[in-house]
Amino acid sequence: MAKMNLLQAVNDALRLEMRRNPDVVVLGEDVGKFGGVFRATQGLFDEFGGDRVIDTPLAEGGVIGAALGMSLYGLKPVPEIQFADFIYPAMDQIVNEVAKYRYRSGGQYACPMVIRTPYGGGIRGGHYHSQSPESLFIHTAGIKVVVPSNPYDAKGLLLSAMRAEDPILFMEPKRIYRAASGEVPEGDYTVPLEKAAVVREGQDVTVIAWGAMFHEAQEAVTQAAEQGIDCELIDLRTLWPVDIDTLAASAQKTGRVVVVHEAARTCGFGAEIVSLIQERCFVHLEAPLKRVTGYDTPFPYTLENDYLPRAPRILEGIVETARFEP
Amino acid sequence: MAKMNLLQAVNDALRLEMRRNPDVVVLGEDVGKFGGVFRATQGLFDEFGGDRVIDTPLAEGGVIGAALGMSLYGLKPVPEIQFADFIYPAMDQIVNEVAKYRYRSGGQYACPMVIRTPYGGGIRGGHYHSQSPESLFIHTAGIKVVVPSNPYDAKGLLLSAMRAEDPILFMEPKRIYRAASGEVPEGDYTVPLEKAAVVREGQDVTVIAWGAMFHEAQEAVTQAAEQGIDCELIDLRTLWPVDIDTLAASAQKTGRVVVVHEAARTCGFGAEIVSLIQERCFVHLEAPLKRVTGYDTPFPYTLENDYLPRAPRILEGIVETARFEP
Amino acid sequence: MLASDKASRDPRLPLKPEDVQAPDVLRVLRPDGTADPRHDPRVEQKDLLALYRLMLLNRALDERMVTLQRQGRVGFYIGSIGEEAAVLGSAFVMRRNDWLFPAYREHGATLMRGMPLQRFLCNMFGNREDPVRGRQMPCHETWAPGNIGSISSPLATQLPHAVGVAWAARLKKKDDVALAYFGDGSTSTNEFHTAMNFAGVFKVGTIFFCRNNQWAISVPLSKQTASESLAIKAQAYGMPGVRVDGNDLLAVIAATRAAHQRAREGQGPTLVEAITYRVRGHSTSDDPRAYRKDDEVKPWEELDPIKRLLGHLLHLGIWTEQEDAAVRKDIEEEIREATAAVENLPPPELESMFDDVFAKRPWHLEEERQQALSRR
Amino acid sequence: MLASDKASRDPRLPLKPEDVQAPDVLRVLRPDGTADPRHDPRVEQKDLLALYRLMLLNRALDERMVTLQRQGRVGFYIGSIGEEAAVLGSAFVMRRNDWLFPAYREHGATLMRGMPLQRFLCNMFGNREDPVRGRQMPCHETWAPGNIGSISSPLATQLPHAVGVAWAARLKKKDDVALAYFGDGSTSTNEFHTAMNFAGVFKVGTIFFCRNNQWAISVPLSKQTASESLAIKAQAYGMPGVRVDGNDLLAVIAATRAAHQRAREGQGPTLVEAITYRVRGHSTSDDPRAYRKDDEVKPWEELDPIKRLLGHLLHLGIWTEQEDAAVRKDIEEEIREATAAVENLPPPELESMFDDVFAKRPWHLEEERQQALSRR
Ligand SMILES: Cc1ncc(C[n+]2csc(CCOP(=O)(O)OP(=O)(O)O)c2C)c(N)n1
Ligand SMILES: Cc1ncc(C[n+]2csc(CCOP(=O)(O)OP(=O)(O)O)c2C)c(N)n1
Ligand SMILES: [Mg+2]
Ligand SMILES: [Mg+2]
Repeated sequence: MAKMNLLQAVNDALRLEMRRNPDVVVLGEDVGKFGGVFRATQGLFDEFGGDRVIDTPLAEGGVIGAALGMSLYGLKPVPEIQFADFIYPAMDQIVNEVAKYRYRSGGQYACPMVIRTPYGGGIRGGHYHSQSPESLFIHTAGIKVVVPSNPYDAKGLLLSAMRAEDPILFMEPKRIYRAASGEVPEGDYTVPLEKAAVVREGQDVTVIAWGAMFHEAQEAVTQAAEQGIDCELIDLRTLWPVDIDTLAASAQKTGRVVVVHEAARTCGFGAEIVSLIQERCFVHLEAPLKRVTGYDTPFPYTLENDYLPRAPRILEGIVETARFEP
Repeated sequence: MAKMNLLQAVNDALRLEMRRNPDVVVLGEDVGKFGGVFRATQGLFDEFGGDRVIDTPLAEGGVIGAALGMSLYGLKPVPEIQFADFIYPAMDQIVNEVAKYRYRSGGQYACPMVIRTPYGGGIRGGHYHSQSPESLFIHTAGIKVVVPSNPYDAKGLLLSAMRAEDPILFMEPKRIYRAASGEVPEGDYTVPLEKAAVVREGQDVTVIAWGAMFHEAQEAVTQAAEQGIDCELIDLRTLWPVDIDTLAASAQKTGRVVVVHEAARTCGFGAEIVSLIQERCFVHLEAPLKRVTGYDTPFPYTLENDYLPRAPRILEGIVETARFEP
Repeated sequence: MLASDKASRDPRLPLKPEDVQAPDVLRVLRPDGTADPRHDPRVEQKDLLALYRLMLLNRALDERMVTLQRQGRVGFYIGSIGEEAAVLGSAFVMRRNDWLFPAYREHGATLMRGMPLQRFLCNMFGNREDPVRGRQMPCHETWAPGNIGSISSPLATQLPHAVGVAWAARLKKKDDVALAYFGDGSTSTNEFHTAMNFAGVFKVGTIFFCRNNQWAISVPLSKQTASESLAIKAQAYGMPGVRVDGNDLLAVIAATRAAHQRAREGQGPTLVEAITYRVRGHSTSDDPRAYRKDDEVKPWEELDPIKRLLGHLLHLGIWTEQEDAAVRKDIEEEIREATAAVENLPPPELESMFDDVFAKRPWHLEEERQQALSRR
Repeated sequence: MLASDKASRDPRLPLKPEDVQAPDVLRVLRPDGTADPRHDPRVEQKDLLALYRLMLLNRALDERMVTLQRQGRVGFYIGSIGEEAAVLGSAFVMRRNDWLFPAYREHGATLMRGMPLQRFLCNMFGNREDPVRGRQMPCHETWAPGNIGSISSPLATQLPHAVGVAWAARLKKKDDVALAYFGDGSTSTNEFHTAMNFAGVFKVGTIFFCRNNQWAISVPLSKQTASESLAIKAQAYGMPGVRVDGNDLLAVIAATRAAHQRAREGQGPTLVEAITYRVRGHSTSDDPRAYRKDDEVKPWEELDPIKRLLGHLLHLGIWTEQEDAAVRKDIEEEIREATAAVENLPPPELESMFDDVFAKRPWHLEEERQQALSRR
């Protein structure tokens, strides 16, 4: 075991897998000598050389498009999009190409890859260094979406992702790159994809979160406990395909659900979770399913802490949901 | 009054507004001499000339980006994306630029425009001539989304859109470009944005639809009536901002809701509608809110009629929802 | 101070057949049927005859499919009439281990690389034996055994894939080359720029093969770019750009060979601009009379690549008019038989719709599949 | 056959200061402080002095903001140290009715076009008087009264906007010109290609002004493109591309003037490559020692644009060392005062977060606003 923060855990996973699998290549803007603007790829260029740790020209569509070709040829590319906010120039390649390649070729080809990207607010990044676009990709058939909330999961999920057969969007909560730290095994291990973690069991309200907001939710859950509200706290880890059994079981037990995310509310992933749960657990529900989310505005700079659904707002949502009487 | 199909209604609106407002320009691939691959802009080149009806090079991002600049300068651009499936090369311009320009400039600038695009399946178009990407844009703060289902609305809504102060994505259901036909006033009139139409009042189940699927829903509603199920049928017309009052009032009355869309289910706009309604009408609900939608696969060619949520599947959803007993 | 100051033709005018005779355009086949010995790629006679037969097959197939589409038997068709030399000449140069990324007109290349005609036709009908399982429109065939990439409607998206493949080959110490086809209109796309730039920077073995057929649906080349030529765009990426008479099979082979050799030897990518002309509509959905005059088309029809190769074969004395008539009849028959064999195959099974989204079906697709099946 | 066959420098090597002396690079200021009369734009003396002062202000502002950022008083800063001549020389040419689309280093241009220093600083603090209402990061100022477009982090997205503005002007029978700034790295983006191509085809009055500072964060120019130069990329779009010594204020003015004249007169767009060097880190978030050696930087510091202009002013005898020292002190004071005046202004009001998403607040934003306010 070693103490690592989330960034180090990502870096460790990349290094281990590159040692284990010579087909893994890392590519993106500034990922080489510099080791990435957040230093997630630090040291990889020195260890594996410029053929496997590749600084690309400034074009996200080229990064993903070339990665697709590499993948067809049998490499396992791990492209990085420097900030999730800059993923749109690659949108066509991701949505129309990567996600559909297996399907549209009748299964003749596949293009597994792990697209890593730091996402989310809370680092004073304003409109373009704060976005959480996960729901756009969840809506896209053919790509999976994974978000770790702690170093242990980050390493184990990333290792799983790099061994998976499908394209995966691996979104890293940059706000807690350094703040989230903990014990992480030094060698190889995996955390299963498509399994949520029930981090706290409880009887009254199910609270669902992921990434950086998981920690806000956790804080709110602790405070709720002080008010006598016993929450079940779920960290999704894989957003899609979501671990529906865990969600449904919990919602059936508590009958009350709060979903938290920092993306804008409208058509955010919260809406899908709400819909899935009410479809499955209707008769068990004792309160409206509650969403506590970012607002439907671009992500603001100065007021970012008001924009983000932080613990106090989540607590409010929990209390409202717990107290709801039809 | 004149008999027009939906395509002619769109064409008529464009022509009328170009006559009325010299600042309106139409631009896109093949919109000029050819009049568009669906002929929506037919005759405009001849009437208004190449300065106002502009064939562009083959780059959707350039079409939208240039339109933004034109809008800043005081023109009212009406760019066309030839198929909604090809909107992704313009994703960055739409999501990061057009939608945020007013906000991020502190209101110093605005870039109203109407982005027209044919969308949806049912024309044997396979993966890339069938998509319904509305939810990606509904998730994006700063752009409105409008979808007509008939010629009268198409003309009236498009005229409203071209006079609005915000960027609007105007999605045209190409499957019914010619099939939907009806009486349309010949001169100027508008249909209000952000107002749904209650096309049929009913007591048992609220059915919500738009675009081409509205007609499938209507057929299902008629068949349901034969089985004694009295549906309230709502045509959204503007998807976002959605006419929440109309939806909530209807859901409160019926307590049972079916939402229909052809986009894939997961994170489709149906999820948002479900969430909004259950947040507002929880105590009135007598059955789970039901989504009848496209499947979570890329849009298939041969099996498109199985993919689309056509009347029989909608009817099934209506019956299931009507009969649901907690 | 100006980087560009040499006199040249006005890019705002359409290309004329005479322009193909410009000194910077590689030509081999002369009007009299002889080959310019300076550039003749010296293709073996049996290959020449095979290529000629394939051009005829390609042409006959295109004509037949358009007819089937008109008869409502096929949903859509997009072919390469008049562009067969560009497609087949370039594909001919590529080795078995090389990769091809077609746009959507290169069915001849797919057949050359081993896709059986019947399987190709299954794709036309989108039936159960369609290699892409009826999922895409006709003319979006995929044939992995021939290293043919998956065809996508969004234009030019295959260009960075061809870069990635050639790049990966180099990283794996192979000399495999990847060739991507695209049209003149596609040079305006994001992906053209990105793929060319990446290929230039990383010196990968990709051949960018542009079928400059001078139209993008209704938009003529002169409205697509103001550059002097398409080949000149290569300079922006530090790679050579070559122009070739795209209706001249031998010239196409010669130009592609040079590019192929560069690629194989690690000298990097090449842009090949094959000048040709789209003598028909864009696809079965198009009617070109709405935007261009027939008399613009006529002179290009004179340069028909099949006629020109036939002239050469006759000149060489390795082919006769009688053989020609016979083989054309054979081909018609071959297509008719293959069509008859597959036209009535059943559509894909409903449950197949839920396969291949992912390697394994997750719960939600399993659920949707069950629902769909229960409805049957 | 090859479109590109002339010998040239290897684009895989970094540019050296000597390269700026190449014959195709426009220079005016000579090492001895004289101006090359062949290209001297003959700027009026009062304008020269004003430009010099603005360069000093720009430099001092950059230095000061970096300090404030280190002290935690400002969240982020990105400046133009060493690139002032490129920014200010080009902006100087633009008329009041023209439009500027900055990347994010052109604060000097914004100030030149009338944004009060205090308002600019309000943007640094993201406070209530920030013209963009605290919504964007520092250095994303907007100033509509000066026809300065809104700054966006996504690179090069402003390029098609500049095309659209110039195009619209022409459609409205105006001769307004739009100039867009961007970096060398940004030439790899989708939008560079698209905007250049549209501008070329429609011959719009846009000036593409590339600050080639040779770095894109940690990625050097040599890894960004394999082309011989950036200016040469203009050929791909049928427009002239010019190279200019970007640290030479007079040369930048001369080159931009020529481009401006073309634009105004309906002759179309120009690409200007201003060769300069990013002598500091990319922004306050960067540490360049992680990827480049200091001794690469040194020779470029010798070419500092302020030093060079000062040499010229002294040579002309219109400026003295004493005046120089005094004005530098004034500027420090001006910045200090302006900072003090705005640093403690309150943040934007919570409810302002819900404005300007649309022209009017729809129900959902009204609802969210109410919820947010009730929580206060
Ligand atoms: C991204 C994208 N935009 C628009 C289209 C619609 N479209 C299909 S083919 C075509 C013209 C293509 O022209 P070109 O690249 O010259 O190829 P050609 O068909 O002439 O071979 C257009 C605009 C598309 N398929 N993809
Ligand atoms: C689309 C996009 N991708 C990535 C980034 C992250 N990024 C910010 S600045 C920068 C380098 C820009 O280099 P260049 O264009 O040369 O401009 P310079 O900063 O040198 O002036 C990068 C990669 C971004 N802002 N936008
Ligand atoms: Mg073409
Ligand atoms: Mg730079």
